[in-house]
This record gives sequence, structure tokens and C-alpha cells, in this order.
Amino acid sequence: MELDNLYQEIILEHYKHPRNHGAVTNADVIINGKNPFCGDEIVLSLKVKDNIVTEVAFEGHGCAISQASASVMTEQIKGKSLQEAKQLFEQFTKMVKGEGDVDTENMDELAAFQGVCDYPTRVKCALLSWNALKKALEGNQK
Amino acid sequence: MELDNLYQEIILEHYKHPRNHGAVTNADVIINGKNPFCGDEIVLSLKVKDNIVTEVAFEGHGCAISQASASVMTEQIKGKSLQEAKQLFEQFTKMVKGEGDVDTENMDELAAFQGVCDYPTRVKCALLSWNALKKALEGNQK
Amino acid sequence: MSGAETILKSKNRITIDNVREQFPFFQQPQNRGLIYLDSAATAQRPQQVLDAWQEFNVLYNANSHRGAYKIAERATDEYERARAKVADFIGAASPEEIVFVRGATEAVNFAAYGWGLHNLKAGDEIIITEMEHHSNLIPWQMAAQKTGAVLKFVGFDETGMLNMPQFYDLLSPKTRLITVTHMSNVLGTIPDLAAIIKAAHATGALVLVDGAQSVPHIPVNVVELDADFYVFSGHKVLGPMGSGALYARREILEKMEPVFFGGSMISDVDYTHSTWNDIPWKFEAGTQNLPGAIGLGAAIDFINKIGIGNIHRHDRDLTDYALAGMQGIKDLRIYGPMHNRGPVISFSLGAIHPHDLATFLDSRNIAIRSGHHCAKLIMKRLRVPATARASFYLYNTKSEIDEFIHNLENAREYFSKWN
Amino acid sequence: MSGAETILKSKNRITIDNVREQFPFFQQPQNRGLIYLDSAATAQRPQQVLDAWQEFNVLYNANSHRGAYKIAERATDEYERARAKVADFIGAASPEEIVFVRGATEAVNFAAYGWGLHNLKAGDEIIITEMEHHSNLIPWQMAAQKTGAVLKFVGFDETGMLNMPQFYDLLSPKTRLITVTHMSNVLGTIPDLAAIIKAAHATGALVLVDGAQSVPHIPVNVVELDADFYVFSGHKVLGPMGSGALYARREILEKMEPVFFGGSMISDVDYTHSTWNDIPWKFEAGTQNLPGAIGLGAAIDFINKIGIGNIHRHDRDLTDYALAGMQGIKDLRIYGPMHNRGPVISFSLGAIHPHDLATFLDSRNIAIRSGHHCAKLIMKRLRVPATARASFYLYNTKSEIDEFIHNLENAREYFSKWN
Ligand SMILES: Cc1ncc(COP(=O)(O)O)c(C=O)c1O
Ligand SMILES: Cc1ncc(COP(=O)(O)O)c(C=O)c1O
Repeated sequence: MELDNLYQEIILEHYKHPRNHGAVTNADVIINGKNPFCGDEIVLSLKVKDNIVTEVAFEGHGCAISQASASVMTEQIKGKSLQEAKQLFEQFTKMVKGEGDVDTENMDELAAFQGVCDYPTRVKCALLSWNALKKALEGNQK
Repeated sequence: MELDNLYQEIILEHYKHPRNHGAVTNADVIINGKNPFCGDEIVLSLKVKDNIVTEVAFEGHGCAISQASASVMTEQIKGKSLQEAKQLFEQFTKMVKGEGDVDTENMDELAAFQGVCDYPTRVKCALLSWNALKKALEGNQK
Repeated sequence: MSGAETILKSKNRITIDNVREQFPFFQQPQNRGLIYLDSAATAQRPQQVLDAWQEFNVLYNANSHRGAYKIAERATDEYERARAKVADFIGAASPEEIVFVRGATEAVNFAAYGWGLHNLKAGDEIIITEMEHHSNLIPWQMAAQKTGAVLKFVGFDETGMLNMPQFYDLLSPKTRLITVTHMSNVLGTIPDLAAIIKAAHATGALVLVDGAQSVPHIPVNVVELDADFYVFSGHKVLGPMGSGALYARREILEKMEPVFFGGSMISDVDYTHSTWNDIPWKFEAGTQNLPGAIGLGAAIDFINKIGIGNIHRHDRDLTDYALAGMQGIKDLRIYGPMHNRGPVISFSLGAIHPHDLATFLDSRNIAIRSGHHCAKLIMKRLRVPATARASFYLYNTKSEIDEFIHNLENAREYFSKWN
Repeated sequence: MSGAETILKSKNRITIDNVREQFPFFQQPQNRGLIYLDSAATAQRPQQVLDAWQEFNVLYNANSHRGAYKIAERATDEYERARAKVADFIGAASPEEIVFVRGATEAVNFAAYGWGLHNLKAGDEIIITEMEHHSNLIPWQMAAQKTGAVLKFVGFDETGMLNMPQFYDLLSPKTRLITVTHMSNVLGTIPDLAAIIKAAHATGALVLVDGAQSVPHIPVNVVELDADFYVFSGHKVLGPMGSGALYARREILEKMEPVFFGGSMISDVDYTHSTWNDIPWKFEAGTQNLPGAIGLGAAIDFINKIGIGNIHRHDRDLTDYALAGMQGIKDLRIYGPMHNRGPVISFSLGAIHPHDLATFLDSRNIAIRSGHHCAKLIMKRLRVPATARASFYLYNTKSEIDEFIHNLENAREYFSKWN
């Protein structure tokens, strides 16, 4: 059944058991991500040291896609440089928007979101946490 | 030429030589008539005694139809009772709007405006002074 | 089944198929099989409405009230005729009491700016309910902030019924306005407006009724209702997007300040001051959406042909049918009353997030809405971030509801592997 | 003659006939022979625009930004794509700087409420011209009255040229805003915006440009122009009625207050306070006129296909041709400059009242406008209660202008018996 392309095992697994759920203590950056049209919300907190994301966590509420995406994201960017995180943001965004071929080799579990591009209504769910991350990387913190 | 049905001799005559043009001194009622959409304006002043319109005059600016209509109107209502004036208002309105047959027998020169009903854009011109009169009759003076 | 459903119970038995045929949306190959259950967000439009729009544009497109030629006169006439149709449809005493607007949101804003800012003062109170759409809440927050007036909230219980004792408690000589929905777009609740308006008027308060959800589904008569303001959107009542109406009683409109300023709303203009045209035009600054208003008039013609009473019955029957079916689904929770309610049903299904549920149904070609439905106060009170919502209108059928319910069962099963 | 007129002078030579064919309005039997010279009031619409509107309604009508299903997503996408088209068309730096509105009037009001009321204070000055349309005058009267700011008027001479020395005189550190038309809807004047904006910015004032008449006819680039606000109406640029845009620089929009409140413009909502969505959505409360905006996008596609530069040349040629012909008519007086001006010509003919003249031409199937054209300050300065006005657009032809001029002669003769 095609819907399984969207709701992949990995996604369900992360939805049920979100990783890095909560808030980083003494975070360097706390960013609020929000989709005002549907009401989904995420709060992302990060610790950055020497240009490396050393700690990251998320809280909030939303659908399986947005929650799983946040969970996978935190796992994938932890330990990465800000530069690498930005690169992943770009790759991931391109992939879920279906904008051309994306090399998913270095993307690990992020590749599980490939099916999202066939569900345009859900692209913004998959991107909720990533857009918050982007704001964080741009130093747009509050 | 059909346009002549609108611009009848009588109308041209009144446009060129408006009767009762100016203002009644010590008027009982002064009413401002205005078509805000096109800018035509008329000021009607009346003296009423024992329920009879004893004096009436108009000032303002506008097209041939509105000016001639005001001029003819003043002639026709002078000396008439308020009741008769109201009746004329109703007959005249019905006629220029083309709402059913109107007996033009007692209408004298007012009948010259019969052609207006074929020119819906000009109905409001013909009615400008009459609508002011109606307001005056309703005691809506200012 | 569907072919046999009769929407018009009286003599000439218009069937649901007859009705659907007149909606080109459902006739497109791309939309075949689509079960559209989101009419509370926006309704589909009958051919007659599309034709009216088209006819304006190809035959007599001109600016109204300004032209000195035939098609401009026709444009003006048809626009004003549409106003008269709206007045008739909601039982207004005269067409001049109808201001054309973009929709219910703009209408409430006009009332909040044009009446609110000029009539409210510090300490005055506005009674509002916790079930209002943002469009009938935030304009009053603005008016309250600017004038020092205070908002007082009437809550609702678990079945979605307004807390009437609380309303009577809140009502006081300080109350200047009660602003209340005629039908909740989340809960389907139809508040007891007769009681509210009677009590309000007894204390000298005015009442604004948000008819965005009611006008499409129930016969409305603003004079019988004794509403002071009444607002609705054209696009929810089969008319074009960008159309709608603000009704207010003549005395109120006459005293109300214009909100937007510009062409066509003036009487005279000088360098620093201007004066206003008569009602309703003083509220209609600049070029209006003429074919929008004329299309709304055509929508009303269409509804009148079928009969709003018949539509009301049809929608109510569908709602009862859907409620009955949905109650049979395990873990399905319905928000709102089970009787005497509008054809809009908010619900949740187990722990499935409404967006996921909507995506599942979308993959089955069933369009429902999920989210906060522009009613965050309701979400707060229900303690949920979002709900799923299905809503019905005259073109929906019982077999569509069967499909919907069947697929709710499927969704439950599909997502059950998540537990 | 008309068949040979080339609108596109470059390679693929689109003729005026090719263009006219695409406007169903001119193809209707009822409108055959109608010479429409009132495009400054509202333009006719090409098939492509009507199709876009229709397609929205029959294929993917749904409310934007709210749906959880495919057609709602498409509605949202197409709406936002239309925004990007508008941004491109007027050279805005990004689509978020475009707020969809009903038309130029609403756009100016948004600026007056959202920026004016929050940025003007007693003693501040707004420089405005005597040739503004009411829609770019009365909102500023309102803002001035509410804030204590003062309006300063720049006049114009007998040829309709702005009094630039007076402008420079008026400009001072007190000036907070200059609000000026890009093309007068009465005189056709195209003020020297480059000079005005440069001087304004040198003193720290902002500039709002009313592009209602310019956007249809001349290439506009708001960034090159360095305008702070720019407004226009969709219906004058081949788009549907009920569409239009407010452009403002990002920093301005971000700081500007929303004007209307309701659904879709919020970030969060609580009982007494709410917070706003990002630009541009914070200005778009409630259901928008989606097919209006999408139709405007289609109009822009149509114009881009022909080329706004080509349209500009065509309109200018027609205007020069008409001015030359009209100057040959005895007792005809033209208001406004004779060169470098827009395709809108106001005039009077002897003592004939403009309404009578318009009726005469209407009886010859020629549609012109008569009246104050929502510019009473111009009428005051010209010392006339009204003028007649003819305006041209891409579908008009020289032979239509020949007809028009011929009938002006006829009118002179017809009414001459009145003397
Ligand atoms: C109850 C209610 N009020 C107001 C509105 C606002 O209507 P619109 O978005 O058409 O302005 C809606 C619909 O969204 C509604 O359901
Ligand atoms: C110069 C100018 N500004 C503003 C407007 C107002 O535009 P709209 O009526 O479309 O809001 C017009 C047109 O009427 C105009 O010509």
C-alpha cells in the first residue's frame, strides 16, 4: 500500500519512541518552530561548542511526520559541525520537496522521509524542525 | 435620430433658460440634492404656506437633463399643494424609470422627460431635483 | 442509494443527483470519486454561480456607479440587485442595510473598527464565547485593547453547549456588546440566540451574530432574530470567494464610521476633510468585487430554487446519519452536541494525530480538515492541539458518509500497528 | 487599418487583432462594435484570466493554508505562485513583500492604518499632491486627523505638471511620508518619481506610490524606483475585480501592524492577546479571494507574453494619435500634459456637459467616462465640476480612435443647436 511509502517503519519507530525529547539544560540556542496554519509546534534547544552541535533536544506536539522528523534530525545533527548541519538541511529540504535527485548516501535514517515528496500537504510537517534548526544556525535565536 | 427622444426641445429650452434659478429668500426649506458618484449637485429652496408651495428655486450644476428637470419641476410644483407635489413626484419617478404606463395628461412639460426611461444612465440625473424635493416634503430639511 | 436520496421533499422531488450535476467541480474527471467533506472551510459552487461571474466579465464588465454608458449601468444594476437578494435572503428590512465585504472576517472587522472603536470605552464589557472563530475574537481583542473595554468569556461544557447560566451572570449594565456565533465551526453547536438576544436587549446591549456557518445551512431572518449585526461569507454559501456581507440595523449603520476610505464612498471631498455617501456605500471604498457580489446573488437564487428549508433537512439528516455511524467506531471521540447541531463534526480517533488521519483519508480520496480550525480557544478548552473535522453540504450523500465511516475503520486498523 | 497595427514590434509580430481575439468581451455579439475607452476605470480581461478563475473553481476549489488534502495544497500553491508572479512583475525583492488586497484603495488604507497610525505623530507632515485619486487622499486625511499629522499639498500647473519647486519647498525634516501617484487617472501626468524619491530619502521620509494607473501601462520596478510602498489594483491590469497588491519593503512590512484580524493571520491566540504570523500572511485575515489572486497571476503571464514594453509603446502611440486628432476639434480642451503621459485623456468640449457628451457617445456605442473621476481636488483646481475622459489599453485601435474623434465632431454639431 502506497501510504507505507510515507509512513515508513523508521518514522513510526521514532514517532513512538522519540529520541532527544525534552530540553537541553543551559542551551545556547532555543528556537520555536511553528506552523501557524495547522498549529504544530516544536521547541528546539541546542548546545554548540567549537562550531559543533554537542547537544540537541526537542519538545512540542504535532503529527507523526513532524515528530519523527524532529527525532531523526536531532540524532543526525548531534556531533556534526554547523556547516555539516546546514548541508543536511539543504539536502533534506531538497529531498522532501522533490526538487531534483538527492544523493541519500550520507543521510542515514533521514532517507526514510523520501516518500514525503509525494505528499505535498506533509512537506511542511517534515520541515518544521529543520526550519527551526535553520533559524538557529542563522543565529536567529530568541 | 433617437437621441432626440432624450434631448427634446423643451428640455434644451429649459437647460438654456432655466426658470426659477437662484434661491428663495427666507426659504422654509433648503435641501441639498447630490449624486456623489457623478458629482452633480442641486440646492432647492422652498416657501410653503398653508400647505401650498408658494415659492421655489434651485441652484447647482449638472448636465442638461438634471438642470432642465429641476427647472421644469420648479415651474410645475409652484402653486401646488404638498400633496399634489408628492403625486407628481411619484408619477414622474415612475415615468422616467419606465415602471409601467403613466398617465401624462396632468404632467404638462414634465412629459418631455418620457424619453429618459430608455437611457438608464440618465435616470438619476432626471431625478436629482425630484429626490431633493421628496426629502423636503418629508420634512427632512437642514 | 445516493440516486434515491431526495433533497426536496415537496412536490417536484429534486434528487441529490440532480443537485450534484449542477456542480461542475464534481463532474471533472480529476475529481471523480472525490468525497469532499470540507464545506465548512469553503463550499463548492454551482454552474449558475460560475456563469454569473463569467457573464459579468464577458458581457458587461465595467466599473459600477461611475459609468456614463450602458454596460456600466448594467454592472451597477446587477450589483445592487445582488444586494437586494442578500437582504431578502437573511430577512433584512432593506438592501441599504447590507454592506458587501470580502467575507465574514472583514465584516467583523468593520463592526469592530466602525462601531467598536467609536462606541466602546474603558470599563465597558463585551461578552464573547470560548467557541468563537478567530475572526470573531481577535477583532474584539483589538477593539478592547484600543478602548479599554474588557472581554468576558462564556464557556461551554463537554457536550459543546454554551454555559448559559454563566452568560446571564456576566450580563450587566456594563455590557455593550455580545458577539456570538450562530453555529460553531468546530463543535457544530447552535447557541440559543433567541434567549441571548432577548436578555442582551433587555440590558441595552447590542448583539453581533457570526453567521459564517449558519447562513449556508439554516433559514435566517435577522429581523425575527432581532440581531443588531449579522455577518457571513459568500464562499461558504455557494458564492464566489471574495464575497460576503455585513448586515446591521439602519440606525447602527448610519451612525457607524466608515472603515476604509477612497473612491465612491464620499459625499464631498476637500483638502483636509471629507464627508460620506449614504449607507451602504459609505462602507464600500474603491472598486468592489462586483462579479463576486453578483455571483453571491446567483448562489442565493440557486438556494432559493431548492429551498433553504430542504437544504437544512438534508444536512441535518446527513449529520444524524454520520453521528450514528461514527459512534460505532472504537476510540472515536466526537466533540460537540449530538442533537440540534450543524453539519460539522469534529472528532479524534484514538491517538492518531488528526493530520495523519487526514492524510490517510486523503489517500482514499476523502477530503477532511485537521488542525485548530481557527479556534484555538476551543482547542485549549478541549485540551487538544488539533481535531479532525468533517462537514457536509447539500451535494453530499449518505453513501459518501458510508465510505467515510468505512475508511475511519480502515484508518484505525492501519494506525493500530503503531501501538 | 486595425488589422495591420502591430503591438509587438519585435520578431513575432503579434497584431492587435491577435490580441483582441483573446478578449471574450469583444467577441460577444452584444458587444460587437462597442468602442471601450474606459480601461482606466476597469480593464477587460483575456480568456486566460477567466480560465484561471474557472479552473480554480471547477478543479481545485478549497481553502488555502488550511487543508490536509491534495486540492487544498494545490489551491495554496497556486495562490503563493501568483504572489511570486506579482513580485516579479513589479520587481520586488521577494514574494513576502507582496500582500494581496482587494485593490489599490484597500492597499492605501492598509498603509494608512498599519503604518500611518503607528508612525505619525502631531506635527509630522505628509506631502501629497492635488492630483491624487480619493483613494490615495482620504486615508491620509483620516491618518492625519487621528495622529495630528499635517497634509501638505503639491499643486500642478495648467499643463498638469506637478509644481516641483513647491515640492522641494515643502520637503523638510518634518516630512514623514510623500504619497504620490505614478500616473494621474485624470490628467495622465507621470510625476518625476525618481527626483521625488531621491529627495524624500535624503530627508529620511518614506514614499508611497499609487501605481493603480501605471502598472497596466509602464514597466515598473519598485527596487529601481526605490519606492517604500507601492500599490495597485488587479482589475485595471487585466486581472479579476477583487484582486490587487500592497508592496512594501520587508523591514517596513515586518514592523507594520496588521489591520484586519482573524483566521490565518495569527501565530498564537490567547483570551485577550494574540500574536501574528509572518509577513505577508499577517495582513491577510480570513479567507482570501484565491481565484482573484490566481487570476491576477494569469493576467501577468498574459502581459509578460506580449511584453509590457510593447504594451507601453502601443498605448503611447494611441495616446499621441488621439491627442493629435482631438487637438483638431474646435472648442475641445484637453486637461493635462501633451507629452510623456499616460493613455488617459480628460477633456471638455465647448459648453457641453460631460454627462451629455458621454450619453451622445454611448448612443454611438462608444464608452467613455464623465464625472469627477474620484479626484475632486483636481476638479476644484481646474474649476470644473466634471470632465469627460477617454482611456486606452492594449486592445484599442487607431480606427477606434478615428471613430471616437469623428463622433466628437458629431457631438459638437449635435449640441451646437443648443447655442
Ligand atoms: C464561524 C466562522 N466565523 C468566521 C469565519 C471567517 O470566514 P472567512 O474566512 O470567510 O472570512 C469562519 C470561516 O472560516 C467561520 O467558520
Ligand atoms: C490613480 C488611482 N488610484 C487609486 C485607484 C483606486 O483603485 P480601486 O478602485 O481599484 O481600489 C484608482 C482607480 O480607481 C486610480 O485611478
